[in-house]
Amino acid sequence: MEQYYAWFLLLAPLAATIAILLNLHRKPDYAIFASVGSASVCFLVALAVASGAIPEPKPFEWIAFPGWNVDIGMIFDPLAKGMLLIVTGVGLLIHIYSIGYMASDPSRGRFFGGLSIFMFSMTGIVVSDNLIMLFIFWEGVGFSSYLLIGFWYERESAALAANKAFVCNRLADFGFMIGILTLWLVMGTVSVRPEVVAEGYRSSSLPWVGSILTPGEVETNHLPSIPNLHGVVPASALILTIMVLGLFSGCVGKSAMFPLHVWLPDAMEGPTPVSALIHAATMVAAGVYMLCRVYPLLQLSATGMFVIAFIGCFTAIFAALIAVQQNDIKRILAYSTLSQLGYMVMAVGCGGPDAAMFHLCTHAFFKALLFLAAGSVIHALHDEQDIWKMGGLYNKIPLTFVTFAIGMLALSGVPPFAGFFSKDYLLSAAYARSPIFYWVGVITAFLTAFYMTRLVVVAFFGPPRTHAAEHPHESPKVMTIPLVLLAVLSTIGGFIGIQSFFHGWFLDVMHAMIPNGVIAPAAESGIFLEMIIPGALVLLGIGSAVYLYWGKATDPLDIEILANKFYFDEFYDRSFVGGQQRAARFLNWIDSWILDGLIIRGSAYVTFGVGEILRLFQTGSLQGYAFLFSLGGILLIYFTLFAH
Amino acid sequence: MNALFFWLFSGGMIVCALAVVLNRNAVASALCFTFAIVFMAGLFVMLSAFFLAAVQILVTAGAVMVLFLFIIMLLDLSAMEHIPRPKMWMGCSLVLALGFLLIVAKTLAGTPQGFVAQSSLRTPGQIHAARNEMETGDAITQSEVDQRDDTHRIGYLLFRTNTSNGRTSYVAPFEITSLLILVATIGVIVLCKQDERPRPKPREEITREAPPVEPKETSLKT
Amino acid sequence: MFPPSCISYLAPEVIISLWAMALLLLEAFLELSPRVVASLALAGIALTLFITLGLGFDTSSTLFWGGMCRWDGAARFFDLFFLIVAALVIWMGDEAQAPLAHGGGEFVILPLFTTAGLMLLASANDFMLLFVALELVTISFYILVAYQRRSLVALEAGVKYLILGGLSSAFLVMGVAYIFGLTGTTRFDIIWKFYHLYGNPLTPGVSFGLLLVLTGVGFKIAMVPFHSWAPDVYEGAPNSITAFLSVGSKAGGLIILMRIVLGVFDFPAASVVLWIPLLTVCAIASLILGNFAAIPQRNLKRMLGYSSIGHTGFMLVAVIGASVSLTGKIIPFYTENAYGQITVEVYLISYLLATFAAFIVLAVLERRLPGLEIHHLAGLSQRSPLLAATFTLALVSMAGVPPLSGFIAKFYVILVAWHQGLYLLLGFVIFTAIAAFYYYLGPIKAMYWSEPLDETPIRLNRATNGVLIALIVLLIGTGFWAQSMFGAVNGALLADKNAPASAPIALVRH
Amino acid sequence: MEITLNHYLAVAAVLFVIGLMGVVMRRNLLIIYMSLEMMLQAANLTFVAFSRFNNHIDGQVFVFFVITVAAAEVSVGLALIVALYRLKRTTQVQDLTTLKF
Amino acid sequence: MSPLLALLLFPLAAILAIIIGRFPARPTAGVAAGINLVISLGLIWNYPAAQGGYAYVMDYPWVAIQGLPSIRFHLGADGISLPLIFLTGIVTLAAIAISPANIRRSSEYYCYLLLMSLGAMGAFTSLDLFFFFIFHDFALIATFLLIGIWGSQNRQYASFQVTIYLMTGSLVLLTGFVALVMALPPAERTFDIVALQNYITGHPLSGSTQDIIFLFMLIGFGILVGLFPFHSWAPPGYASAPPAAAMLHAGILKKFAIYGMIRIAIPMLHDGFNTCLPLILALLAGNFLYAGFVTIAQKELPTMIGFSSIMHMGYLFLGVACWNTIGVTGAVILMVGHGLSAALLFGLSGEITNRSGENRFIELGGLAKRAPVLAVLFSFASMASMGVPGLANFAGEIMVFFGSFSAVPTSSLVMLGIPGAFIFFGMIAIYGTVMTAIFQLRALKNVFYGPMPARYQPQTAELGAGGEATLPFPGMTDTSALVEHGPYVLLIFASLVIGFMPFLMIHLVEPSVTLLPFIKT
Repeated sequence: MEQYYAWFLLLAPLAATIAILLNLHRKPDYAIFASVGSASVCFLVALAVASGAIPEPKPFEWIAFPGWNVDIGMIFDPLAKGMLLIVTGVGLLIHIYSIGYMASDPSRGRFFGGLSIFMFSMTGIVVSDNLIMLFIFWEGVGFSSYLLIGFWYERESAALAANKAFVCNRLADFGFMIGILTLWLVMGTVSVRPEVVAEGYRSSSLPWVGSILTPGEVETNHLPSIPNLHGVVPASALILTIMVLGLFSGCVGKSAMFPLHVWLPDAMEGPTPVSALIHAATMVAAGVYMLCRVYPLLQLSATGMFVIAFIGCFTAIFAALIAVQQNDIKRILAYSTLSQLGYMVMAVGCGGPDAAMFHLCTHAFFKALLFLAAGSVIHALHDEQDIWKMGGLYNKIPLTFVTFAIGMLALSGVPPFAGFFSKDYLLSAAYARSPIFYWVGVITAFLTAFYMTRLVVVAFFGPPRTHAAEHPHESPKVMTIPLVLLAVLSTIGGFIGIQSFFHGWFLDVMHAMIPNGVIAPAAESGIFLEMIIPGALVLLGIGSAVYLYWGKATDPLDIEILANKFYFDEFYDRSFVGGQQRAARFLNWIDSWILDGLIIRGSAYVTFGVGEILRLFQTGSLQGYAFLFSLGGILLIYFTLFAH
Repeated sequence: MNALFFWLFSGGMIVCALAVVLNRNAVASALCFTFAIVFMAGLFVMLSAFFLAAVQILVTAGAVMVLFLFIIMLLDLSAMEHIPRPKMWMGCSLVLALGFLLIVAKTLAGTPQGFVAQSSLRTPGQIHAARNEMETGDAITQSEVDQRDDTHRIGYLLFRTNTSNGRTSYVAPFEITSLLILVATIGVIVLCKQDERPRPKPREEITREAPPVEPKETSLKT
Repeated sequence: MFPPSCISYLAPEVIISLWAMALLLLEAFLELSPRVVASLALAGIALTLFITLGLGFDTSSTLFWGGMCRWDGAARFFDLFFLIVAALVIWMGDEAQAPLAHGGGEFVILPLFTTAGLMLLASANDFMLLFVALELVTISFYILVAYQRRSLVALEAGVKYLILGGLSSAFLVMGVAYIFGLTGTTRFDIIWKFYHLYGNPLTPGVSFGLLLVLTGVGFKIAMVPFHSWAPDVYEGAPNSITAFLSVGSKAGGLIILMRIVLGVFDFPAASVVLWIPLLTVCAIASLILGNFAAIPQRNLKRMLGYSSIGHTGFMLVAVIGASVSLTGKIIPFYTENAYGQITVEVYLISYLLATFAAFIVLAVLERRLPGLEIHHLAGLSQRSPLLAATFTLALVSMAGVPPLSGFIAKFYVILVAWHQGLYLLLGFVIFTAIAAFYYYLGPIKAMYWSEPLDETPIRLNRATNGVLIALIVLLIGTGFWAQSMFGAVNGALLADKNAPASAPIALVRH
Repeated sequence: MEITLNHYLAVAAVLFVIGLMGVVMRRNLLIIYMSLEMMLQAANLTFVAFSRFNNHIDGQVFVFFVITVAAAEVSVGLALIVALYRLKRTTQVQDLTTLKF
Repeated sequence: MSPLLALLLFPLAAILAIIIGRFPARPTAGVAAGINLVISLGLIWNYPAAQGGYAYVMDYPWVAIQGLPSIRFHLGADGISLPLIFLTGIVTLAAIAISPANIRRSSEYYCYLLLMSLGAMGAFTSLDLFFFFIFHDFALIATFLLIGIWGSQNRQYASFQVTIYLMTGSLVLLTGFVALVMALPPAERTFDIVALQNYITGHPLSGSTQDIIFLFMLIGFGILVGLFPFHSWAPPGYASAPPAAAMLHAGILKKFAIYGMIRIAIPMLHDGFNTCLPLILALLAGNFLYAGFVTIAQKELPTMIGFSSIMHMGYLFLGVACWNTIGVTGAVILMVGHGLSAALLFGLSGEITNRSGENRFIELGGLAKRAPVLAVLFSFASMASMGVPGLANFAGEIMVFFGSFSAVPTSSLVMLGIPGAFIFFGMIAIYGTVMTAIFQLRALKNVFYGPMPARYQPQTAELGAGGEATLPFPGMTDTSALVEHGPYVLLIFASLVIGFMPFLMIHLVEPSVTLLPFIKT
């Protein structure tokens, strides 16, 4: 019987969603009950799963063709278990927090419906045992984030942000789907279970796959032996590279990597709990989670791995730079999220998926904390988000301040908070791949400390700069309790053995699938590189920020290019969106004037014209008729008799 | 001698025919037509169709043309021929005429003359046998031809009732012709019957009228 | 005397002529009202129909009346066809059209004579009979077209028909003269023997004669370039007569054409050199002119006139298909040749149904609408759904939309054309069938979409309702259950002169 | 000079053509009708010529019918023209162009 | 007798009852459609899905003329047609249900709807080319009248264009059919699909014949389905059509062509298909890219939906062109999915247009506030069309993608040097989902989200509490009556069932697809 319990992970939030959709959206209190209840059920089941009390359920066949099976099944390995706990745990806390945060919104029933469908999709991603199922829930996550970002749909900006998020995700999923399909071509399976992949890998490859490669590549790419990370796979193994990049493309969209990072800051148009849940702790982490899920496959392409590492690294510093000059409290956090995700992706690309997962967990704690605390601040100030309109809050909303500060320290990587350990572990993984990644990472850490300190100093210290900031009020208990819990997790997150939990498992998987596959060795770079340099730079960042911003009423730095996010939005608007619009208008012109106008209407007019001309023969004159009659007859006779 | 009469009759006929077409006066045209018919009757005589020559003069020249003349006089058409002849239609008709004559000329030039020359049968005996076999209507020997005149032969063909062996008899068309004449009679009555309706409106006001059964105005076709 | 059996074959024509003459006398002396005359005429047609149905036929050529007539499947079919046409015309003339003035009995009696002429045409075996019968038809049509002699339009139509009809007769007679002169006879069966038994070549003189004859026939079936009377006369003539012209005269011309093309001059030399190129050109011209020039028309009768030219084109395709294949080989008579014949006949049946459906509606409407332009039909569907439905179905059937009988007709034309490899013609058939939609859909638009100017419902009497419903049922029924039409034309073929006397031909499997 | 069949045929053709010209070029309906009659007579001449040279009397029978039919046709045609004249006071074809296009 | 006959007789009986019996039109039509839906479900339930092949066969000689191809009244259904029969049933019911009860000339209106449904039903159940063709064709006349009488804006032009264009297509198609039948030796000629298939399997036609005939059919079917250069009838037509007619046409009738490709063109003319494959692929890429971009440029809701439905034909063609089990099954499932979503979109866009009196994006906005239920329904429809998982379209699309990636390149593709063409066009198809997202989301945003246009802002300040009457779009307020939204819910429900449980459909479809000639696994 217990094999069915696992389905509650999916059924509970789905049931809540359906109930809210059908009726409960009119009764917010019941909706909240259903939604929070389902989240609790999920968390409880997740705990049971993590403890091993609930086994994997029997998968059922969803699509079955010869050569292509998609089952709906669950995989409960350490990776999934850990992620499941985080998703459901943080999710539950955010549900609870939302009760307070959304208390005054009349359509909160709908909001909780959105949260529930998000929970459904997100747990689905985590437990998926194959990529199609993962893709299904992946899309579901995109859809629910669309709903939640666009929650205040009356605002033009919110509606646009929702669209942007969905379209960016779709664009990425375009690549992701190609990746999945290529994977299927190569492996003959879409399962992510290590044993199945390994089996498919050995028997792999439809015979004609090579036909899209050049002949030379076909020879080298018949995969007689199993390659590993360290250079066995030639970089010209185009199809494998396509596969890896395709899979990574999914991550680029979901985790908002450069160049599809633009949707995430805009997504802050949603209510703050949504930002916390989706755009900090869980959904954006799904990309990283997915990469870790398919990590053994990623290693088939060295090029792919390098691209992953490079994009991650670039996003990390790029977003951190932008964050330095943002003024909206949520946007700062959003860019910091981008930056941290860049870290994680870089770690995956550098061969440290365990480090990435470790950082993912700790980041979930403190970023959720930061967002929720920021929400609390916003709530306290009646929807004020500009940090330059805050100030002097530290003693007026002390609990929020303390939790926010803990989050900030954790994010900055100050020991002994969670972020310190995970980030150091991650940096050492990067160092193992290439010192350049390491150094960029360290600089990013400096920047992180800098902008977070800037945020805290400007928002919480100094004189209150607006009327609202003079009389804030502390949030209700239902909001602060999650804050406290998350603060505790952010503090101790580095000590509870998450890292070794994942590390061991990854080693197992790698060995199971690819005998000589390797992940980066843990903490081999030495204490100096791992702890001292980052620590020093973090302190330097904090110090410089305090020095620059303490007591200032305006921003002493004014770097326009950073404040304008490197003009990426404008660039995309002009180039891609504008180009697409122009192409669309051009083709529409062709369609309506050439195809429909000239050809279709033209032929109709020609028909009418011919009719008009032919009727002119019918002049009504009897002589004319007689003439035509005789002429026709004579011509017919002449040509019939004498023409040949 | 033969040639002389031929040219005389045919020349006269063609001149008269041209006069019919070219003359502006309808009465003169009709008279010319009568003369043309008379010349044609001459040609008929030359072709030893004596009966038809007589019929031609009696019926066509005597009855039909008189009818024409009668109508021309009745309708008083003299005023109508002062409109100049349309040059365009003259040109057109000339084109037609030349075209048709060209075709006839080429046809006649390329065709052996007559059925006898056309047929693959050559000797008189063969022809006779073939005619008998082909159940041609008037399959009689040359001597019989010499003995009977054309009136006899026509009458025989028209009215004979012995049609065994599929022999031809033209009694059917003859009967139908009577039907046809009956129809023509009805037609003339129907078309020219005077009824009690008032005289037609003056010419300018006449528009397209609805059928007489239920008089009402219909719109003019544009 | 004639053998009795021959008399029986002639019975339909004889009975109907005698009946017509008797009616003339009765009308004159008893002063019967036109309604009564029409009923009596219909009774006569019913009687003739009954007798004709009872006449059988076999494959061997049955000549009678001095070799003037031939009785075969086609003659029987066309006799029946013309009788039905006549019945509808007479009924229309009396019932659906304006009530006839007293003493207007000729209007219902003359069609009987016309029908007699048409029936004689159907079984003609001699140019002499053909000419006389044709003239009987033509002269009675002169009278019928111009019957409304108070109407200038009718008179104009009558005069145009008269002059052009006379012209075509002159061409025909000239052509017959050449054929007679160069083959030695006017009888079809003997001419056939002249070529088939003695293997004589086709000389230009005979071809010339044949082409002149074709001019006369082309006039009857309104084939381009001899079509020019059709739109004008259709527009000017009374509705029932327009329908008569459009169906009866066309069918009469077609049966002559089939007798000459398929029954007499059916050897490769004639068909390859003469018929196929000539009829192909004419068919294409008819298809294009008829269907394209109809598009801008606003007057419904005129539009139907042009469309009838187009239909001539479609039927000619079937005739060509029946002729011989383009390779010049003689096709065995009862295979491909027969398809073309029955296709023509099926086309005629569907054309009869659609044309009469359309013209009965027009006849009914003529008295109730200010005119017969398309825009006068506005909102007809609300004033009288039945009239609108009938007219729609008629047009849609002519357009060739399934499942109406017109579709079956076009479908078999396409089938035959493809079968015989007439790809060029096929292309034009399809092309013009598409163009035809433009004008067939226009009146439907007016009837169904536009709002009526005059809301009063149009009431029809019971007989009209019944006939319209019957036509609707037949239009749909013969289309959907196509076998019924093929059953009707089963064996309705020209006599096969090669075949020994044998059992009746059956093409339709049951 | 021997008068052959072709001579007669040619003369008949010329007569036919003159009739045709009359039909196309004249405007008076009566003259047009006369021209039509002339075309028929040309055909008659052809028939008689063929009949003579083929030694078949059938052609003459045909001519007999043609003459009869033509007479009937003429009577109907003239009646029609008279009816037209009564209504419209014209026998000119150019006045008969109400029905066109 | 076959139960399939009942599917044809019920609409016919309803039409007769409405015309002759003067039964109330809407209930009668609704009952007939409902019965048909129930019957179609029963047929699916009863169908021996595991072995596939034709069931419920009835075969009756119809026209038999010695020497000419015979026509038979041959009905039958298999796993490929049953989903479409079901689709016809459900969309007809929905189309009748969403039609306004007080529409003018209602009896005619419902008769024409039933006639369209009857045509589709007949085409999908016929196993004879002749009936297959004529059933489809007379539905076109009903379409003509529906657009012409009850259409909106540009109805005159649109109805003429649609009818003449589609009639052109069907005539080309008919020529193809005739050519196919006539290409056989005389003794074997028949219009019976099964007999034809049996013969052709043993005696394939020569290559060039196949090429020409296939080209005819491709153009004919292409016009009927709106394949790329032949699509321009669809957007104006659908934009002007009454919603119910657009639902029926876009939802059902258009599928006729794809069904014909699967049933007739490709199995019987496989060499021709192989030759034309590069052309088909190029054209369907046109459907994706060209129609996709054109859709983005549309400024009105109905036209946009019209173009989007053209674009989605690309998936169907791609699935069919793969000609492997996955792809064809996917295409069949996607036909159902697209039928449901297109019906939804057209119905809802009609609803929006009717209620608000507007269909231009620029004039609309923020309607979700006024009509939340409509917004939810429309979102479902959009999501279905975008291929969001959980709805039927996704299941079909993903199968088409997998089908295209696993399709073995044909000799023609190899000769052209593009053996990877299927993969390439599969990628284009996947990109299609991105384009769909772009325009569907834009539509959703422009109609339902964002602020209302300024001129519609309620003037509550001036009117006080009783300002209800001055609310913009007075018709927009939801009544949340089931009658009003029930049809849409029904369609969404069907789509969800298939989307969540595609294996139901696969079990039904796949065995029959496997039986198709030349099909690859």
